[in-house]
Amino acid sequence: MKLGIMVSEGPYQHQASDSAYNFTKAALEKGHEIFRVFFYHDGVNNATRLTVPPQDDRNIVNRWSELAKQYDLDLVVCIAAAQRRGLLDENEAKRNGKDANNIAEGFRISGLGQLIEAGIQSERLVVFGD
Amino acid sequence: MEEGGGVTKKFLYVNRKAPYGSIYALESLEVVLIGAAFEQDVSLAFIDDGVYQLKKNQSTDGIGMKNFSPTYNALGDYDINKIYVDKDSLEQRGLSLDDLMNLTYEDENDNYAEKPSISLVNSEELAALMEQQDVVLSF
Amino acid sequence: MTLHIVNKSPFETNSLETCLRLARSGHCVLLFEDGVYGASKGTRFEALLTEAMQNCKIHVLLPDFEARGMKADNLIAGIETVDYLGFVDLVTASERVQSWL
Amino acid sequence: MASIDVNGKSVEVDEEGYLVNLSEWTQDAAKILSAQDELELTDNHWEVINFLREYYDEYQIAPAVRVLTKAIGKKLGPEKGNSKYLYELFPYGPAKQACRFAGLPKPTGCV
Repeated sequence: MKLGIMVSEGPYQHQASDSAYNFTKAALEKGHEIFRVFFYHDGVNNATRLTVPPQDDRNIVNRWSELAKQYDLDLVVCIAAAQRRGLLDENEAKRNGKDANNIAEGFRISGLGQLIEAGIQSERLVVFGD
Repeated sequence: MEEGGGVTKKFLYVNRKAPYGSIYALESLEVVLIGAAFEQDVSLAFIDDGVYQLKKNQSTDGIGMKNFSPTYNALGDYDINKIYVDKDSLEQRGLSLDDLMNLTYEDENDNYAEKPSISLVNSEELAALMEQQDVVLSF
Repeated sequence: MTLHIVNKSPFETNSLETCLRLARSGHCVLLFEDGVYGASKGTRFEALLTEAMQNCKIHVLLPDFEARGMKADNLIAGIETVDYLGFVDLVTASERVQSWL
Repeated sequence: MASIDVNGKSVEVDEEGYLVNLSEWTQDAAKILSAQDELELTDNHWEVINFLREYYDEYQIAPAVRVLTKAIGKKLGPEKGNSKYLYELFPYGPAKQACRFAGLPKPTGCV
């Protein structure tokens, strides 16, 4: 079955992104298709490559990147939410005159329309948040 | 704008959080406005503290935040006119319909008559409404 | 059938109460994250859960329950446990998923 | 940060030419911004700019293009309520260019 996921909370602060990750991984292991994982609200912080968690803790950002690589996942970060919270890719950094970008491998920044499209295209949409 | 490849689904946006205390209410409204371009069958539900989003007379001068409550009045322009408010939640909070903003839309099929967008619904009606949906987005 | 997922402790918010008020007969409820506290025996919500189980099936995400120091025998009788694979099955078996944030 | 000179007053604009402080908007600022795009503002342009400013004032958002088109049509007549007319006035698009002249927030590029 084709599933869509929305993640509305940042990593570490709230369990939502862990739950979303564990759910996504289980769904993929069962052979389901993940149409898209959409990161919104503070969820956009799952995509910053600048996180440095202690070595004895999980690396939530890398974990998403690796899952994306392994399963060719579409990890989409909402542009409007990302701009508010200082999460930029190269294009957005340039467009907004910022001197750095911080998006991790496997994520892409795009519009909110991608969430609506995920709702339309997926057979089920599951929201993880606070 | 034609989006979504001709498929029309029933989308319900469930709002259960108060405004200002967290950004969920504001960013939910942003999804609704962008989503309107996809010409889906959209309904909004306001439950629990979500009903506070529609409270009239919001004034944010003292907290230095943007007052986004006027934007709910624009929903009619975006063809979003199915706004359901949970009666129980409203009453538990000592509020009635008169305490909420008067959201309206112009009915194109009725000579652009101005009509109210908000409907008060009881638990049974709200549960029935939820059961008709294809996609439920929670905020 | 709708799958309702509740991730809040009933002591923290009224998500579980509103969920059970609006869930219809035949629906499924999954308690996960802090929501699992609602599934344990002896709380002031036990009667609410027991009553809800007459119409709805209630599940708890066992990894979240165990992470919080509880075991299956702390569960209110009738609540079923699932792991993440079971969570996925609940989602695919339903027509829609409603998240009670 | 770049700026434009409006009657001797320096007004900050961002990389894409949007005002940094919306409260600094004046009609003269709009004229200077449009001159940078080699566009001279006619009464027809001002109708749209004023409409956008009123819409923003009332609803705290810039209207989506189709909402703008419909509303302009209703207010100024059907011959103006179409995207062809609006794009002729604002070749870079009513959402981006007209909002910039009108001193509205920069669209996030959301859809």
